[in-house]
Amino acid sequence: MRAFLKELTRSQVWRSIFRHGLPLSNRTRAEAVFYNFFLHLHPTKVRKRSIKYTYTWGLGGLSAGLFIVLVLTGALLMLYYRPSVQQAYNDMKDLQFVVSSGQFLRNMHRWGAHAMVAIVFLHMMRVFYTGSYRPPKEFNWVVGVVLFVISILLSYTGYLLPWDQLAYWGISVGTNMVRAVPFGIGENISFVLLGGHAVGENALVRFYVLHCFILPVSAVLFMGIHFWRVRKDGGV
Amino acid sequence: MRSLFFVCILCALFVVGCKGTRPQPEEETRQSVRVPDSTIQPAVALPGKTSSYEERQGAFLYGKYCAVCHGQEGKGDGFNAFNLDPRPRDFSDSASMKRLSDGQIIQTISGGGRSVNKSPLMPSYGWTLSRQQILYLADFVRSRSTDF
Amino acid sequence: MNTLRKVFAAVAVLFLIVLAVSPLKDFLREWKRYQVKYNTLTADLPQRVKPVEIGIRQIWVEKLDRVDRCVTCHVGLKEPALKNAPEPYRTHPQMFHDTEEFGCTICHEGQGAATEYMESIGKGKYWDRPILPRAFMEASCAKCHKEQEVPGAPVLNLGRKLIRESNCLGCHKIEGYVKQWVPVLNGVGSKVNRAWLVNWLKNPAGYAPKTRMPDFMLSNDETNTLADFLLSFKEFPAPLDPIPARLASATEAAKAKLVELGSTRFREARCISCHPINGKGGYVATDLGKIASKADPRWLYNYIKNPKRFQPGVPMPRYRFSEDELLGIVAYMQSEFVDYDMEQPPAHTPDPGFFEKGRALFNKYSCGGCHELGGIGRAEVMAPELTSIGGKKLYEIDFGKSKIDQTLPSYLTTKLLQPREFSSSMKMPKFGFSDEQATAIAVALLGNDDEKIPDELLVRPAPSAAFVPQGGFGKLVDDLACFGCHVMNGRGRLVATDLSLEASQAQRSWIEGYFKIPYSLRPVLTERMPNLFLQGPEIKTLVDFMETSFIADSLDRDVPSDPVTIANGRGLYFERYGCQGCHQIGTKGGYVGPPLDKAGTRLKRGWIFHWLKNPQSLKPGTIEPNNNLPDAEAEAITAYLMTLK
Amino acid sequence: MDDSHELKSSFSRRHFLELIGLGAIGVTAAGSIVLSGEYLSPNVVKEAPMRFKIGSPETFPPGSVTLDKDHKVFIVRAKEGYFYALSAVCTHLGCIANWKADDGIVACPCHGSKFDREGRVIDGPAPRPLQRFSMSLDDLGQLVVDRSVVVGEETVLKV
Amino acid sequence: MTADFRLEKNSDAKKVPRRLAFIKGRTAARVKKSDEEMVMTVPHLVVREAIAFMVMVIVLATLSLVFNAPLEWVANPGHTPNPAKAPWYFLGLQELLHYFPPVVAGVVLPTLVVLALVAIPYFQVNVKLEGLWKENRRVTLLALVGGASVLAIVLLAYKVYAMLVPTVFVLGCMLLPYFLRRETGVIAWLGRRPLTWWIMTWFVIIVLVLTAIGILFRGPEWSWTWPWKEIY
Repeated sequence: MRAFLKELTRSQVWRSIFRHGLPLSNRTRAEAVFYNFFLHLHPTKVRKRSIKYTYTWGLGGLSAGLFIVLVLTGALLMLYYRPSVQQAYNDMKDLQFVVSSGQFLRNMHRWGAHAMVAIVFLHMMRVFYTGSYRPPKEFNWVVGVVLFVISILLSYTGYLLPWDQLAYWGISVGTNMVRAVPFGIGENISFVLLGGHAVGENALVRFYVLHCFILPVSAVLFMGIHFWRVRKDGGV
Repeated sequence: MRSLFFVCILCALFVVGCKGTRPQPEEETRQSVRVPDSTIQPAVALPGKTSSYEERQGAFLYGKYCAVCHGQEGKGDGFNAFNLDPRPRDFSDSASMKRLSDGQIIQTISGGGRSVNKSPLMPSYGWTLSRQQILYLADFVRSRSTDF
Repeated sequence: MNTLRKVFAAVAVLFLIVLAVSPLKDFLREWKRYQVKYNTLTADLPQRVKPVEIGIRQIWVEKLDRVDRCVTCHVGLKEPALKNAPEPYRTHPQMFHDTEEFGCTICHEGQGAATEYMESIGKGKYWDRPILPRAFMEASCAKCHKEQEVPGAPVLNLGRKLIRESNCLGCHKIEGYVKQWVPVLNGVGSKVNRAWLVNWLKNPAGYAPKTRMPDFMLSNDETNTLADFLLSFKEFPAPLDPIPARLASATEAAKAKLVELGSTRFREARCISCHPINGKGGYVATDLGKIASKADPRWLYNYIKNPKRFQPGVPMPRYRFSEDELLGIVAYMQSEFVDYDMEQPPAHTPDPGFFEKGRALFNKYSCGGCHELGGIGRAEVMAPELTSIGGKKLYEIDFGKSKIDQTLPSYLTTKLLQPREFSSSMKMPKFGFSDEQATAIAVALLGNDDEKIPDELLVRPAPSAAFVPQGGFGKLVDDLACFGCHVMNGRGRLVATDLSLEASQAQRSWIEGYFKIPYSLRPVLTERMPNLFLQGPEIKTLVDFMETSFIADSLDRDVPSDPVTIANGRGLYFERYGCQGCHQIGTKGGYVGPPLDKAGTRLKRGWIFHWLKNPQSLKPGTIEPNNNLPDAEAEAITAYLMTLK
Repeated sequence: MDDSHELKSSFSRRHFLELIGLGAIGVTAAGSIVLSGEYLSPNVVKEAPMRFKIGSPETFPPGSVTLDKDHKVFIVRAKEGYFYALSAVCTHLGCIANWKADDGIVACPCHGSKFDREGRVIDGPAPRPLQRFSMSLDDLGQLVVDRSVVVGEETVLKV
Repeated sequence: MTADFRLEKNSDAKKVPRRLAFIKGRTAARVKKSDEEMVMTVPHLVVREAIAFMVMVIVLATLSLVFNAPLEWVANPGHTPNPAKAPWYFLGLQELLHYFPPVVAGVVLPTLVVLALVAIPYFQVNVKLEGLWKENRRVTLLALVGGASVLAIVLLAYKVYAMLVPTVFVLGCMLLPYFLRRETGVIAWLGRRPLTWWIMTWFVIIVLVLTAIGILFRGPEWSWTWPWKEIY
């Protein structure tokens, strides 16, 4: 068994995939950070002080983690969901009653989405109170604000999709706030957003596309910038 | 890997079972089975609400087509019975009803008395009533004799 | 670092455990236990029952866009061996509709998608169509069956009839119903006396047990004001003729003679076919048991003389009474139908503003919705429309402080029985329905659903025929109010015969004779044809029209009348088909059907032939069986019957 | 699972803990994949039922072949009056075959397979005769076809 | 700029790989000290991240196992529930709409908030992190009381007690160190807070209070309802 593992880890195929050995010595550990796509966001070494949980409370990392959970559960949910007025609600019922683990995934997605809004807000507060937005990280703060807005919009657009009373009227109330923008601009924004004058089939499809494609892609883009900046400005 | 996974599931079951975070399945079953009828019954009680759909259909058809001769209770004493010779059958007479098979009853209703070599005074309803209606009637007629 | 390792290991194991609970929860779903139990239950049965394969089962009804998973637990719906098994395994009753074709929730309601008990019966928190209690099941028939009489749904039919007869239309808008005739109140001040009116308003059923007038639960003040208001309308649209002075000045002996004549005519005219006397008799018209204590004799005299002059549209015939006969009937009523126990209301001085206040009350209770009075129509604020009441969501219902079951059926039933249960400010009157009647009406209302049913599944009502007979016949039909009891070409109320094919059925001479002296073919019935005392020319007009209009050439048929055929027919009548079981000839035979004594002079041969071939095609719902006779046999029996003169 | 150099050192407590931690994560990951597989395979599908009613026998005149499009099945009534149900799905590549009344054959539009009214292959690439499904009469005298039960060529329903 | 950045001459790749410059002076506090103790990212940071992630998933999964995501009646455009509430994170905004004209509450205020958030790092005043009362105590007091009075008048005019009470509370906390000078303890700590800190704290408290009111205390017709009263 051990001989086999040894052979395996030394084979050309294995080494073409993993360019570093098992991270058991400082050399291989550093290599892991260099060569691993997921780890290379981190420096090879970090300050001992900054890895304490109480230093940042890990809120940024948790937001990213939640985003991953939401993407995974969301992708699975999309397989059983059809964004149409006739079907959306029935599909939710199917998820609840007949799909294996369907209710669990939906719960994860729903509660995760709420948690995301809260945690991103807390992250922002942490950054403010620790003064971590000061130069040269001013712009990264701005990116963070954009990400905060995106995560609220993600949660908001997802709110309509179950097509129940809660969703329908929650969105109706929300979009009516947009109408308050003066000079007819609000009317137009709301018209374009809903694809009509009231929440209906068009609105559902639009929110679906926003929720499943446009907003997540923008979020990933801004998260890339955000992480890159953190790293460049000397963060973990 | 899979067997290990299921071992872990079992562990999880044990842990969860101890903590009681899940509603006890056994209890739930008993509750849901035992929900008394009254919760889904109206405030108003209908007479004969316990009778099944088939019985009500049978009773309705019997009342319309049969009772004039065979009597409301099936005792062969309808208001028209006294004009008939032989008298209509008494369905509450379990001794004679026992000798009749379901098939014979259905045949008599469908084909009339003549089709079972009995009095032609019993008309045939095979072309008037549907097969389904005749089945309801046969069941209803059968239910007139109690100790079958 | 070591602590970190411990934490890491512990958290990872917890991570694994928590994530493993979710499939476990799935694995222990409620329905699975039902299926396992089904298999153990059926394994013990003497009959061989196929065990169910564990898994969610469903009926998908594409045309109704429904998915019903009830069959996941109700696995034995089609298994005859489980006829007496406990729920959820009991066999489903054999129905006209197959469960696999229509699913479950289209009739039973509840949540078809659900696989848990509480959710599936719709008692979960967020389902607006909970399962229909068994007593209300027939409401679901009405989703597709929009026809007048739904086969196999007596409760629904009763409910619809009650809605029509109780004139719910007076206050509510309900599509598919038409308003019934109700007395017009113009001139009511000269028709009735105050004592009666006050008693009537307070408790209509106390005066006439079969009345359709509901109890508005008026207070004493309201009753008095309303009575004052109504009594102020003394003018009739047409002037009342005075009662000939003879009645007042007549001697006792002459009076007795008049009463005698009136009593005879009252019987001959068969008034009780329509009018009950103290609750006994017909149900179509007003109770006459205490009429003398209610109506002014002058009004009675005028009304019987020409009912439509004072009550346009009333389904009462204008009898061809002579003046003596009219006087006699009024005198007879005056002497016979008195309410000696009538309570005299206490003396009362009208409120100076009684007219305005009374008018307001009249409006408040929407009296104008049913009764016409000086052009005052329906109240402006109407009661809720009931066209789609069955689709009302639970969260839209205000149960007030009532403690009843929070379901739509119990809401409707309670509302019908105790109209002011949910809020004392409601205006709905009390109709005095029995529990069964209230349930039936609730069933019919629940059937008024907004459910979208595909067109091919709908059973529409027969288009209501707007048959308006013209000419002399039309005038007579109107005058004699034939539509009150007879249906002609789809119009009218079916108390007696449908006359649409009368001339194909009966011979002219017989009809003429029947108009002169009506007799009943079926003595068991209460409702009988009244003697209208028609004149020769009137009868001729009626029969002439029938001969041209109420006839179908397709029912004409020549039938051989040779002795062999007749003998053959006689044999078939008595020996093979046992017709004497129900029909009398001479004094022998049953009296379920009409006697055939003089069939040869009464009926036409074509009619007899076609009737024998298929009775239900000529009179839907008749209990005369279809014997599937070959033409030759039908001809033979016809030939025999035509010899009975 | 280890570098040879590390393996020589004693299997210490901390390695054990690491192994447990990583193992649990591994099991969870693997379990999640299994679960996802479970999630992805639907427990219910909206498809026409395998057992269905097609009406009373009188609606099919003797000698007729009727295609039930919804259920992809030919209801064949022989001249002698008995019934059988043939699958309308061509055994070649699953196209829906048609009944050619003029020639008295079942022909597949895709690759020209031809079958006789018993479902036997006459011509074309079809490898097997058309499947024959079980037929029965229910309590109310309605014909019932069960596509989940395939019967032999000799099985017919006599009414 | 030269004061802010210092080139690292002996750049030791093994110790601090690929770092070219240190930032100093007007920088984040932690950058100032450059010679801290360092640990390897793998495993120290990665394991902690994994633990944090797993704990989060555990909490989330437990929550998901116990509480089902809400699914109410199917949408019915013909019947508005009473009260009709937006998602919880917008309830603060919805609460504002209850008080102010739509343009103010729905457009002006949110826009200002976002702009203010964006502008935070560009405020020079904020960078010094100096206590509110360090210099110009009189002027600060006058400005503070003046500004607060204007705000209070506006809030009173619209009867926005939900905002007025937290505002007065925060103002009180701000003024405490002015009147009660302490060297240690809470009051001293408050005294060291800079202006931006106060503004942000005031904002956060307002958001929390409004959102909490929107979630918990609003019943039919958006009237004040205690959360323990059942809403039909």
